[in-house]
Order: sequence, then structure tokens, then C-alpha cells
Amino acid sequence: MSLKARKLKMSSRSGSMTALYNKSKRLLNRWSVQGLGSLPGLLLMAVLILYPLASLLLQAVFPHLFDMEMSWEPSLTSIAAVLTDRTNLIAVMNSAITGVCAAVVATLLGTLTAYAAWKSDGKVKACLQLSVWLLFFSPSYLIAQGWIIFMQNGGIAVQLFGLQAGWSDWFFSRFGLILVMGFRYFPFVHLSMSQAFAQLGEEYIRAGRMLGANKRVLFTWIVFPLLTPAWMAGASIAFAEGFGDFGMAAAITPHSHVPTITYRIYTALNQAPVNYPDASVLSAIVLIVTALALWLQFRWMKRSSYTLVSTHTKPMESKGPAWGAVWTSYAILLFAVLLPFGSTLTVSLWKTWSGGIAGSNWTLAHYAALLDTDGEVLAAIMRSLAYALVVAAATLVLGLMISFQMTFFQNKINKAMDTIILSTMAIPGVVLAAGFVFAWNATWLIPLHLVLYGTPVCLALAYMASALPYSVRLQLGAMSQLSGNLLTAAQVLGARKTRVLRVIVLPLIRMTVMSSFVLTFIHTFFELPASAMLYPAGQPPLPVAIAARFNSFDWPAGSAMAVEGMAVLILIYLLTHRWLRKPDGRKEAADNRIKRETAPLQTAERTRQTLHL
Amino acid sequence: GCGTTAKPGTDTASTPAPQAQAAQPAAESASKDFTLYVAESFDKALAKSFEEKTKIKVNIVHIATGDLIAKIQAERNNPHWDVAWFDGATSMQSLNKQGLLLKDWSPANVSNYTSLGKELIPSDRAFFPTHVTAAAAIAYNTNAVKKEQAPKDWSDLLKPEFKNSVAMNDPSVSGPTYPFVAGMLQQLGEAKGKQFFQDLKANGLKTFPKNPNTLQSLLTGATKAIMIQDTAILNSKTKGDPVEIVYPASGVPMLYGTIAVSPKSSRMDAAKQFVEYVLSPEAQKQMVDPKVGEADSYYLPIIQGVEMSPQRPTQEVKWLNVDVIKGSEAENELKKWFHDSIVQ
Amino acid sequence: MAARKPPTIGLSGKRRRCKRLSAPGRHYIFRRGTMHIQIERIHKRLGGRSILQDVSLQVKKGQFTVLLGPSGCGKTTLLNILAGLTDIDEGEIHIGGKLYSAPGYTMPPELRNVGMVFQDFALWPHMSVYDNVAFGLKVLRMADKEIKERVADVLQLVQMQAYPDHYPHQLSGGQKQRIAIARAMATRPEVLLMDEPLSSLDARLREQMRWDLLRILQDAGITSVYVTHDQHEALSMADEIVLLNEGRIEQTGSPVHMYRQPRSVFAASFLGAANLLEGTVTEYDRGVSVVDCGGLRVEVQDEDAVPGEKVTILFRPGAVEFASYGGTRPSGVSFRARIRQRAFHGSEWQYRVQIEESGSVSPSILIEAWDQSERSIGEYCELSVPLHSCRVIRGKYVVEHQR
Amino acid sequence: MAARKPPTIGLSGKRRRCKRLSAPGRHYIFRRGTMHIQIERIHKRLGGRSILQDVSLQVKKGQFTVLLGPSGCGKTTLLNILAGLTDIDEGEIHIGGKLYSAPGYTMPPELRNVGMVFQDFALWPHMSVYDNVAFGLKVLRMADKEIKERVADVLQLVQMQAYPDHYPHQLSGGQKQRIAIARAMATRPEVLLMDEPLSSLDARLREQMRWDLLRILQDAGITSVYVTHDQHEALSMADEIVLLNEGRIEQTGSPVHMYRQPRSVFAASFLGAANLLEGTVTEYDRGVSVVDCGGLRVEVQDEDAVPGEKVTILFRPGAVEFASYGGTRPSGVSFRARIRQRAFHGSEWQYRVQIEESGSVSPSILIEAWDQSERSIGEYCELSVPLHSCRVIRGKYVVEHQR
Ligand SMILES: Nc1ncnc2c1ncn2[C@@H]1O[C@H](COP(=O)(O)OP(=O)(O)OP(=O)(O)O)[C@@H](O)[C@H]1O
Ligand SMILES: Nc1ncnc2c1ncn2[C@@H]1O[C@H](COP(=O)(O)OP(=O)(O)OP(=O)(O)O)[C@@H](O)[C@H]1O
Ligand SMILES: [Mg+2]
Ligand SMILES: [Mg+2]
Repeated sequence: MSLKARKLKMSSRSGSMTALYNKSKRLLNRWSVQGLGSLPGLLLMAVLILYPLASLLLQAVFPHLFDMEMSWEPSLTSIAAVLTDRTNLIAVMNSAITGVCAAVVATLLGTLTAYAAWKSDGKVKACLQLSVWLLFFSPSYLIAQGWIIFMQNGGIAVQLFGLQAGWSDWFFSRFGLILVMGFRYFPFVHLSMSQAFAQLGEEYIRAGRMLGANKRVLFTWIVFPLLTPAWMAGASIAFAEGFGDFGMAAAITPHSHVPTITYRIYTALNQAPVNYPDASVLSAIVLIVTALALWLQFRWMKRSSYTLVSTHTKPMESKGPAWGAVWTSYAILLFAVLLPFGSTLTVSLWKTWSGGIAGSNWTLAHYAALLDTDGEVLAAIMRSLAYALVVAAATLVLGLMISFQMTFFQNKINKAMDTIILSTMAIPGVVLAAGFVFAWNATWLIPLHLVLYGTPVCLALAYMASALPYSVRLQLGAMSQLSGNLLTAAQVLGARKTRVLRVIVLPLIRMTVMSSFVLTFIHTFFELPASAMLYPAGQPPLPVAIAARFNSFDWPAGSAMAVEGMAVLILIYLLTHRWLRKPDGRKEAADNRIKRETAPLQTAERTRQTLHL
Repeated sequence: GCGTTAKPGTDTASTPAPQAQAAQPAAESASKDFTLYVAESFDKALAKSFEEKTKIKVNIVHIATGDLIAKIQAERNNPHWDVAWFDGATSMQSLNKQGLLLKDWSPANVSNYTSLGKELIPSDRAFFPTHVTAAAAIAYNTNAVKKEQAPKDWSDLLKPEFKNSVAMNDPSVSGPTYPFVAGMLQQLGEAKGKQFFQDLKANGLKTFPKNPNTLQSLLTGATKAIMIQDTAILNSKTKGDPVEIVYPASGVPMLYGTIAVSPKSSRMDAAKQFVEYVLSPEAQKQMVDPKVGEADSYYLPIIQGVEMSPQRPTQEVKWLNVDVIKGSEAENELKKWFHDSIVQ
Repeated sequence: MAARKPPTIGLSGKRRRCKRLSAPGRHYIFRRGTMHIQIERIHKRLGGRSILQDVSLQVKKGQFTVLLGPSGCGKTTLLNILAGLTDIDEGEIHIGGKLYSAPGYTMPPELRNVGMVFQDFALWPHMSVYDNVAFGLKVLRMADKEIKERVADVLQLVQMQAYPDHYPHQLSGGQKQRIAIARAMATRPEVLLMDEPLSSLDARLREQMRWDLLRILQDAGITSVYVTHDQHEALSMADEIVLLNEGRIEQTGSPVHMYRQPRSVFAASFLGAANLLEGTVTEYDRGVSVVDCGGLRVEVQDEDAVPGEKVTILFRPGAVEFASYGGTRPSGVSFRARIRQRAFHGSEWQYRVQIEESGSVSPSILIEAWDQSERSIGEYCELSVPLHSCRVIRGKYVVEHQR
Repeated sequence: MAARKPPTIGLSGKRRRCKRLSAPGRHYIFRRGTMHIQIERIHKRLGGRSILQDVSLQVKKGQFTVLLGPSGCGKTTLLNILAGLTDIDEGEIHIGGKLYSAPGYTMPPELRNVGMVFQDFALWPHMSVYDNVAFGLKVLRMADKEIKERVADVLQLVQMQAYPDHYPHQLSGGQKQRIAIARAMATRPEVLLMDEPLSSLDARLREQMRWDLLRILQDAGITSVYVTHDQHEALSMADEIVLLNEGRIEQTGSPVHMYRQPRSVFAASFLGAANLLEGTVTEYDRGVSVVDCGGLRVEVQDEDAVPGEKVTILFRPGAVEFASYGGTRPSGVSFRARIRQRAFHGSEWQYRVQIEESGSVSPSILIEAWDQSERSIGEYCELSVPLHSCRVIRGKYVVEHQR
């Protein structure tokens, strides 16, 4: 009996096995005395997220909380003003429509690429997956800039194809926004659909064929309904992202004549007089709507409990990739990845933006700036690198501890944590960053010498706050795949909690741990809103430096810096990748209960990581 | 640390690494430096020369104007800045209204202002103008419009030959455009001013987000005439683009850089010294150099003894000083009106 | 290899539909005895390896045939070939006289009148029991009323008439399996294929389902091919067992035949507990050989043995007879042994005994023996195996097709 | 309930370590016969439900005790309680005379000297066989040299000495299970707990592992508690079976005792195939009752029956004797029946027969009977069950603790 076959058999035979794990997990309760073990995690969450967020949201009701003279005098004027303003209602509707349309586009694209990846293998599959992950990790404002550089009047497209000026007016409208969002957010759908395809189970289709069903019937009656939950999952996240999008809308359609809810927040925050109470009420609306969308989707998933029944899938008899789907996917990825990054790269090689594509306009000067005597660019990169390293490492350790606690010890605190984590994912980055300013610059901190605002620590904390929920969910996903017995076995042999985490859990979810590290790293490296709001005076990190170039329309220089940043990341990826691929006997972490890949669905559960302006 | 070693007296980038700088609130910092919140492109050059001159280090926070204002306001009960410097007196005024600016202090060299400059100083002396540009002037494409047909005044843009070929920026997005709109309303009266923009819209006015987009529409021929900040036009013209600038005869709303000191500054002396430095001919001579300020350098100096950039036309311009206090109060409402009735 | 389209194929989906529908209502019984499935020398290669080699097989109408073999021997592949999910490289398959598969031609599964039951049920989780069972009928565009009746009939047959509105996740393993069978039988297929349908059930339920499954299939009189790797299942259920080993047919025959007269060591040990002793023929006389197995003298009925020949002696644990200590009885082989391990099985005790060293007899020989009386570990006893219960096996891979 | 810290607990981790280490090298053998595990009237409630009720149990040193019961009866819970993974609400547990669990006090698992083997092996996939086995010893901070020796010893015991550098995925199921056992035994626990350790292996391997496991445990002389829901496993392996049902102990006893003298219908049917007939006592005389089971007259040895009493008659399928058609023999019960279904099991045939209607006898009674000779379906036969093979069962939940 081949080992693999036996394993498959085993996993299929004992359907009660998962129930067994859950039981043993529950039985591990004893370990956490009244959930005390969860307290540090909760405390951390409070310091990192709840306190800053409350500082901002409370201003909706107590507008004078952070005035020169602090006052708890409540006022409902902001809430009343925001809720009674018709434009806000229209803005919510606009955002919803944009979100829904973007979700539809993303669903179409993501399904197609997931299908292509599922149907193919080897290099083709690797290429598809890599591109999708690249896009998934990319900061939105860079992508948006790339699109703008390409599509704009006088942009690359016009120059390349000699198009009429104004040809792209359609693009700088809601339509274009939806398109770009679709191309930006389809990785969410791709990830959840990949999972669904993998679980689809050849037998379901075979059973239909054996009963005489043709392709159409198979699709409409069997495949489609079975894929629906994954669609819902991917689409609802795409919707949430589209609804709460900050940067893309600001970059692409400020003159689209369609106010969106995030545009309203933008106005509240970026136009004098800045109105924080209004911004916090509007943020609360975004939070509620996105949370509602996700909650509805979760509920729906729960109701159709069959989605949780995983089937024993036999490996497909490979009949070669579906080339149609593969080529379409390549085309999609060309648009989604190559176009924005290609544009950025191209422009970074121009002397001036207005010089265009002309032969005399090419230069490496912007890259040479990296080695400039004043070393400004290099310093910014090094700074961001340092932040990214520290934050990624700290987030990793804390995320591990929290998710370990949450997975294997269930109590009320952990349930609360779960809710906190899910909901914080729906907070726009700008809002969280503003919250940090209030929270860590508050006057009551002065006697405590705890005014962290304005220090690198504060910025690092903000980075962590936006990355931690993400990291926790990722690791929760991986840990939930672990058999509780693996831990019980160690425990019975006398190992204590830290040892179990260090020696058993960590090596088993190594891949997820690494990818969450990389994710946090990249996120921190390019994070803009918190960086802009919180960076210590005189020490701009890379995203601020890039944004400054873009803001003064120095696209070539800004693009060059973005490219340099990407190059650094790719370099690091290659290094860690090498190291990850280091051959060792652990390959079999994939022992049938432990999935080697991070559970993509959990990854896709990532919500609202607003990286943009 | 991130590896850069501190070279005193050089630029901001070589300050110690984030980790090296302990979590000390700026308020308690005893070191010889101060913090400048700035959205002007002159910042680095001036900071450098200021440091060389006074040995006072400048910590620069350079972010976009909107973010800058949001940041100042978020810090309102415990400010971390000593000097703020950005374009847009109305925004500055709104900060002033909240008591976030140092009032009733004048730089020692205040008498150095030109008469135009003196006009711009608010009565409570909460902030000071540093340089002046036109919030908007008219630019036309010399390939599309003959010199004879060139518009002379704002109202010329309502003519049928400019139907569907005039563009301006969206004041909600573009910083300089609000003073332009407010100035037009001030000049024409609110009702007539609004009517003017509505007429423009009726004539097919296009709105783009910011200067470059609007300028681009002109260069590509999508529009024949546009209304944007004069420095952007001059910059384009200098580069050799087929553009000509017109300062409308009826009056040109001003947009000027403003600089202010925080009343809670712990390095008040250094801050004040810096403001005086910016207003000195020595600093201004650097600012008019396009290598330092790029497009922004084509401004109109308001300090005596400073030559403006040779690219700037010497013609006499009828300047229109926008009432800062009124403009600041009406800002939100007016932007909303513009967005709702003109942009849409 | 050029695609070869036989003339019988022109049948359109529509015509086939009518044909399937016109099967005699309610009567699943086919005429027994005629060859229904004919598999002729098929070969199948996948990924450069031969998965099936030279497999020939006839299945009578209404018969219950079990494909038995260790994991990876090609059982599922053969079943998929019958289902039309896999094509073949050589040979031909006829069902009901019609060509189903040949090199380059595979009648697609949706046109075959074949039902299939999967190991893990493969019930569609988003459909109710009723919808699952009705699926095939809806595909055939039956009238709603007729579908209702037919589903009710089939659910009755599997005794699940009370559960039409349940969803698969609300059913127990055995119930799911019954619905899977009902689904496969609803369209009244000519042939029912089952791939380890009981292996995901627990022991108790598996035994119960064996009886039920046989009853259902007997009632329907349907020709069935059943895949398993469990010899108990094969022995207790099959009309005919086809023993596969590494893609070849090792032996074919009725359960009793296969158990009592295995033709190879593989067949002997795969079909149940077996004592296998290797030895050398020392004498041969009138159909009886004397074989020396490590010093143990075994007499065995044999045809045509050559002294000096290496052979294997087989006797089943159930054939070992216990005599009280010290007694002797004439038989094929008898020896003194000591009980090493024992296990209680309710009606019987299972003993593992070690042959006592005496003279030239090797002490390492372990024998399994079953008896109804209890003996204790360490006890000495005299054991014997009747002459007719010993068998000689030659070679390792004797392929036979005879019954 | 206030936490109750008994005086024996003061033992620090360090001292305990020394204690564990000072166990006599290489000799796992404990003095047999003394009570090693004492479970006294424990209760366990979870989520408002009683999971275990009034469970009392003694396990002798070196004994192999099997906890048997249907799914959800609380077997795993009891095992987890023994391991210290779950606390108890009432009662006490002593192991080796030391208090292990009481309400409000649970000695943590890392301080207990207990090993555990899991159904899914729970081998750490990222560690080699050596590292898996050495883990517990490393936790104890043993010297490297000593660890090496100990691991070698234990691997020898489970006959896996050739595989120290293999990773779990390179092992077969049986090998994995052996390593899991080795890992649990490396620290020389006083008690070995096993939760369905063989249920994820296939039938053939399971049987082999049963023998191996028993041999290993016998060699080590370790006290073991083994959880299973498979009565074959329980009967063939146990020194003592503890039958659980819905959180209560149904019956305790040796396999033979449990099989032959079940005290309840549940015990009778759970421990193996059983023919159970419900009837009414009609006569009682000198230790023999006559019971009327749907018209069938059954004589049975019985103490103290009351005529008119409702009882259940049990006889095992193996006790049914076939007489050739037409013959008669005196016995506890005899009847004429017709064979309905049959299954071949190698050494025996399993028949399902239906009692023939005659006079008042109900025709619906189905009886299972085992016999060595082949009979065909539809055949009529006379069956009888010897008097001593029939048993009377009263009530449904007779709990007994006697042996
Ligand atoms: N697509 C394929 N490509 C190459 N080899 C294959 C493929 N599918 C199956 N095989 C090989 O064919 C052989 C027979 O496979 P098959 O699934 O028929 O075995 P089986 O007898 O059903 O085994 P099991 O009892 O494990 O289900 C195996 O060795 C398997 O590895
Ligand atoms: N944490 C818990 N909360 C509530 N009920 C529980 C909990 N853990 C187990 N149970 C219940 O306790 C009962 C006994 O569970 P246990 O796992 O001990 O059964 P088992 O005999 O081991 O069953 P199986 O053979 O299926 O493993 C079950 O009914 C189960 O549902
Ligand atoms: Mg198979
Ligand atoms: Mg259990």
C-alpha cells in the first residue's frame, strides 16, 4: 500500500477524527486557569488597538475630549450632522454600488484564475500563484499610481499607442475605479476559490456524470452550488475592501463626481478645518457596513453547514492545463500586475514626466539618487527596513502567542479577542493612525512620561496594530489544522506550554509563520497612512518619501523609489525563500492533517488593510 | 539601528536611526533642534543653510498639506511642532481660530516686507506670508489659440470659442484652487461669483484633480485654456511647452505660503529664528532658484531686495487679496457647493 | 492508434433516454446466467507504468462479482474503465453485447447505463436526500410524478423512505451509504459498480450493511461489480471473487474455491489466515507427497510431484486439530507445540503456538490454530492437520481463469 | 467545593524527575496482583450533562484493562481524567496509592507518571523517530548518553531499532503506531493509556498489531488502560473488560465471563453476535425455567424465576447446532428453520435463518447461526441450542462490579 494512499484512506475513514481533535482541544481547557493565559493578549490588543480606536471614536460623542482643555461634555451634533446629511446617504450608496460592482469584477477574474491554477500544474501553476500573491502583497497606492501613470492623458498608453488625448476619460470615472478595484481585489476571490476547487471533489462530478448529466447540468446543479460559499467568501471581502477603499478612489476618481463614503472621510480629515468628530462617525459607518457584510457572509456560511464537510478528493487524472483559462489568466495578470508595475518601472527610467517616452528622456539618474551624497533615499529605505524587521518579528511572536492561546484554550476572553480582531480589520488605516495620535499624545500621559507619539515606538506600534490582526488570523488558520493530540502528547510527556509552542507548534506551522512574517514585513515596508501621520520628525520612512514625490508630481523619482523598495523586498524574498526551501526531513509537515500551505480562506479573511493615502 | 551614522550639520536623513532616538516627548527635549511641519519644497535646502548658519538642527516633517493640517489638529492639546509652513492662508486661519498659532509676535525683519507683503499679514500676526503666487491665472495653448484671440480676462472664457475647452482644478482636491474660487466670489460678490462658475460650467467647464492633470489636458489639446496656479504655468512654459500665461485684468486671487509658530513650542527662540531666516533675503534668494524649489520657485517675492525668477513676467498684476477670515469660515460650505454644483 | 467507432454507437442521447426509461417498471430482475459484462484482454498504461495487464473477465447477469486485491493493484482503475471514466489501451469491453470500450473509443459515462457507488458516498451536500436520488431521473427528463414514485420506490428498497427531506450531513454513515446506493439504482442501471462502498463505515455497521446490500441487490437482481481490499467482505458477499495483484488477475473463482484451493502463496495468504510452510518434496507415491518443512514431515495429497522440488504447504488455522497432551492421531502432519499467545473471539479461541524442538524440527515455526476450548498460555499440546486439509502450492503467480 | 490538597502532593518537579529516573533500569515489570489504579465513584459533568456517573474501578498492577463502549459513552473522557487532562467533579483517583485526582484537585499531566497513545498516532511529523521517542526524556533533562541508551532500548522493545532516523511520513501505519507506543513508554510511565490506538489501521494490520502490542506490554509488564469500541479487540486482548454505557459502568469482567454471562441485553449484544428472544416464564422447576418466546418453547437454567415474568433469552450463534433435516435432538430449544442469507468466512459459514411457522411459533423470528458445513439458501434445517448455552437476562441496566 502506498503511503499516500493509506493516508488518504485513513483520513477519509475516520470522519469522527476531527470531532475527536476538537474534543481534545476542549479538554485542554484545564491548562488555562480561568483564562488567565489569555489576559496578556487582551491587554496587548487593548493597548494596540482598542485604546487608540476608542480615542478617535469617542470624539463622535465627546468632541472636546482632546481639546486644549479636555472636556467630557457630550454632544450629538456630529452624529446628527453626519446622519442627516443627504450627501452622506448618497455617498454610502455610491460606495456600496462601487463595492458590489468591484466585487463582481473581482469574482469573475478570481474565479477564472483560480480555475486556471487548479487545472494546471508545474511551472504554469507556480507562475499563476506567484503573480497572484505578488498582487496580494502589493501596496494599493503603488498600483493605483501605476494605473494612473499608464492611463492618464499623456500617460504611457497615449504615448505608446498614439491614442487621442481624452481617450481614457472613461477610465477616470466610476467605471475605471470599479475596473481597477476588480483587478486589485481579485486575489481574495482567487484564494478562496482555489481552496474551494481543491475541495470540490472529483467524485461529486463523477457521480453526476454516471447519472447521465452533461457539462451544463453538472455545472448548474452541482459545481455552481458547491462553489457558492467560496464565491460568497471571496466576494464579500472584495466588497468590504471596495467599500472601504481609501486610496484608489482618491487617486483615480477625485473628479468622478461620485462622492463615496471614504471620500467624505478624506474630506473630513484633509480639509481645513479638520473635523475629527465627523471623521469618526463616518469611520464608524464604514466599520459597521463592512462588518455587516462579513457577518452576513459568515452567517450564511454557517447556515449552509455542508460547506464545512470536506470531502475526500482523489487527485485529478491530469489531462493537461485548460489552456483557454490559463491564457485568459495570463491576460488578467498582465493587466493586474504587469501594467501598473511596468508603468512604474518605465516612468522611473524617464528624466522627466513630460519628456515622455522619447529616446533622449531615458536615464538612470533617479536610481543614482540612491547613492547620493545626502543619502536621503537610502536612509529612508534603511529606516523602513528596520521598522519592517522589528515590527514583523514582534508581530510574529505576539501573533503566535495570541493565536496559540486562542486555538487551544477556549474561554470568554478568547471569544472577545476573536471579535476584536475581526472588527479591527475593517478600520481604515488613516482612522487608526489618527487614533494613535490622540491616544499616545494625550495630556494625561505627560506626567507618566508615556507620550509615545512622535517617537519611532509609536510608529512601530501603529504598524503592529494594523498588522497583528492579520497575522493572528493567518496563524489561527494554520493552528486549527493541527491535531490537538499532537499537543496533548507533548503535555502528557511533561512539556509545558512554552515548550509545546516552541518545539511542536512552531515547527509545524513554519510555512504560515514565515508567510505571516513576510506579509507583515511588506505591509510595514510600504504602509503609508500611519507613516505619514506618525513618523518621527526628520526621519521619514520610505512610503512617506515616495508619497512626497508623487504629491509633487515627480513621478519618475517617486517611481524609482518604489521600484527600489520592491527590489529590496524581492531580494529579501529570494533570500528567505532559499532558506525556506532548505531541504530537511520536515517536508512532511504536510502529514495529512497539517496543511503545508497557509489556509487560504483564512488568509482571505483579511479585511480592510488600507494601505493607501 | 539602520546603519546610517549621524553627520551633524548635514541633512535630515542622517539623523540617528529610529531605535536610537529614545521615546522622549518633544516637549522635554533639551537638544538644540526644533520641529518644522512643512509642505513646501524649499524645506530641505533652507533647513540645511539655516543649520549651517545657526547650528540649530531642523527636524523636518514633510507631508502633504491636508495631512499636515490634520496632524496639527490631532496634536492640538500637546503639539509636537514648533514651526508650520504651508500654502493656504485660509487653512492657517482655521488653525489660528482654534488658538493653535502664536499670536502677536513679529519677526525682527518684518519691515523688510514689500508693501504687498505687508498687506498680507493678519492683524493678530498669527502667521506670516513667505511668498506669493497667483491662485489661478489663465494659460492657453499657443498651438490652439492665436495670440489675438487669447483671453484677456476671466469672462473671456465664457465666449463660445472656448466652449467645452476650458478646465480648472477641483478645489476639494487641489489646494490652490480654493483661494481662486473664494477670491472670485469675493471680487464679484457671492451671487455673481457663483453665477460665473455656473456660466463656465454651462460653457462646458471641465474639472480635473490637480494642476498637472489640468495642464496635461491643455498640452494634449483636450482644452484650449485653463485656470491654474501661475507657477505651474510658468514652469511648463520654461520647459518649452506651447503655453502662454495671462494674468486677467480684473484681478488675480493670491495664494501665498504662510509660516507660523506654535504657542506651546519649547524651542520658541529657535522657531522664531527660523521664521526670521525664511523671511530674510538670504533665504529667499535660495527659494527663487528652481533647483531648490522647482516649480514653486517662480513665485512673486514679497521681501525687499529679492529678485524674482527671470522666467516670471514682469508685467503689473492686479492682485486680489482674499479675505482670510471669511474665506476660512466659508471654506467647507463653498467647497461643498462647488463640488455639488460645478464638479458634478 | 486510430479512433475506432463501432456501428452500434450512433445512438443519440434521446434514444438512449427512451431506452433507459422503457426498462420494465419496478422489475429490476434480469435473466441470470448469460454473460453480461465481457472484458477481453485489456491493458491500461498510465504515466509509463502498466496499471492493468491482460485482464479478461466475464460477469454473468445478476451476479455479484468482487474485485479483491491489495491497495494499488488496479481495482479502482478497472472499475473506472467499466464506468467509462478511464479509457483503455488494449482489449475490448462489451456490456450486454454492446461495445463499451476499445482502444481509442470510450463510450462516455453519461451514455452508459451504469450506476456507481463511491467509497465516501459522494452525496451532493447541497441537495436533500430526495434531490440526490432524483438527480439522475431529472437528467433523464422524467415527468415529476414519475420521479416522485420512482424515488419513493428506491428509498423503500433501501429502507430510507422516512428521510427524503434530510440533508447528507444529517445522516449517519450507513444511511448515507444507503442513499448513495439508492441514487445509483434510481435510474435502473444495467450494471452497478461499487468502489469500497463499506470501507468508511465502522465494523458493526459494515457487517449490517453487508447483509442489507446483498438483500437490496438480490431484490433488484442487478449485475454488480464490487471493489474491496477486505477478504472478509469478499468471502462473505461474492458470487465470484476476482483476485487482482499488481494489475494482473491472480485467480478467479467462488469464495469457497478461492479459500480452499488457492493457486498461489499470494492468493492463499490474501484470502484469510493461512499457515504456510516452505519445504522440499522427499517422497512421492500414488498422489501423496511427503514434504520436509524444516524438519517437520508433512504428508499431502498432490499430483505429479518431483522429489527434491521446493513447494509451499498451506493449511488453514481452522483445520488444525487439538489432541489432549500426550495423545497421538494419524494425519497429514502432527506435532507437539506450546501455546505462546492466545486471543478470545467468543465462539472460538485463536492460538499462536510454537512447534517444540524435537530432533530435527526447527523451533522457530509459528503456527496459528483455532479451537473452541480454552487453553492457557505456556500449555503444551499435540496438534494435527488432516491429510485432506493440507495443500501444496507451487510458484508465486499462478494465473488461472477457470472456475 | 473547596480545593483539597492532600499531603502527598508536596513533591516538587525536581524530586519527581529523580524519582522517574530512578525507576529500575530496563525492568518494566511491576509486582502483579496489587491494585494499581483505584477509581472511586467519580462523576464528571460537562456542559450541564453528566458524562460519567458513579464510575468505580480497580486495575491491578501489570493488568491490561479495556474500556469498551459505544461512541460517546465517555471512554475518552475517563482516559483523559486518568491522564490529568480533565478534572473530576466527584470521587477520587489514586494511582500507586497516591492521590491523582479529586474534586478541585487535579495533578497536572506533566507531573503524572502516565504515558498515552493516540488513535491518530500524534507523532510529531517534523521530528525523526529518535526525536519523537526522546522528547519525554529531554523534558526530564536526562543526560544525552542515557537518552540514547533508553531510546535504543525502547525501539528494540517495539522492534523498530532500525528506524531511528526515519520521519513519521516514511513509516507505515503499524510502524507509526509502534513508535507512538515507544514514545509513551520511553519515560517508563507507571500506567499506559491508549485511546483506540489501532482503529486507524486497516483490518490486516490491526490484527497483527494486536499480537505485537500485547507482547510489548507483557514484556514491559506495564499497567495499561485501553479504550476501544470494537468488541473483537476487547475480547481478544483484555485481561479485564470494563463495559461503559452512557457514562455508567454496565459490567466488568474477564472476556470469557463477559461473553458467556452478560448481565444485560446491552452487554449481551455489544460483546458479539447474539440471538436475543423476548419471552415470558411459564414454568419454573429446580433451577430450570421454561420460557415462551413468541410460541417457541425454551428451557433454560435459571435461579429463582417467577412464572409470568418477562425475560430475555440469549444464545450465541456459535452455540446453535444443526441437525440434518428431519432429525431431532433434545436440548434447551429446538426448531425448524429456513436459511435466508448466508456468508462464507473461511472456516465457518454464517447463516441467517428464519424460524418456520408451525403451530403457535411466530415466523418473524430471525436467528443467526454459525456452522462449518455449507448449506444453500432456501434449505430447511432443524436447529437446536444446548440447555447450558441458553441464558436468561433480566432488566436492561444491571450494573455489576464483581468478577
Ligand atoms: N493518473 C495516474 N497516473 C499514474 N498512475 C496512476 C494514476 N492513477 C492511478 N495510478 C496508479 O495505478 C495503480 C492502481 O491504482 P488504483 O487506484 O486502481 O488502485 P486500487 O487497487 O484501487 O488501490 P486502493 O485500494 O488503494 O484504492 C496505483 O499504483 C496508482 O499509483
Ligand atoms: N467539552 C465537552 N462539553 C460537553 N460535552 C462533552 C465535552 N467533551 C465531550 N463531551 C460529551 O461527552 C460524551 C463522552 O465523550 P467521549 O469523548 O468521552 O466519548 P467516547 O466514548 O470516547 O466516544 P468515541 O468512541 O466517539 O471517541 C459525549 O457525549 C460528548 O459529546
Ligand atoms: Mg481504489
Ligand atoms: Mg473517544
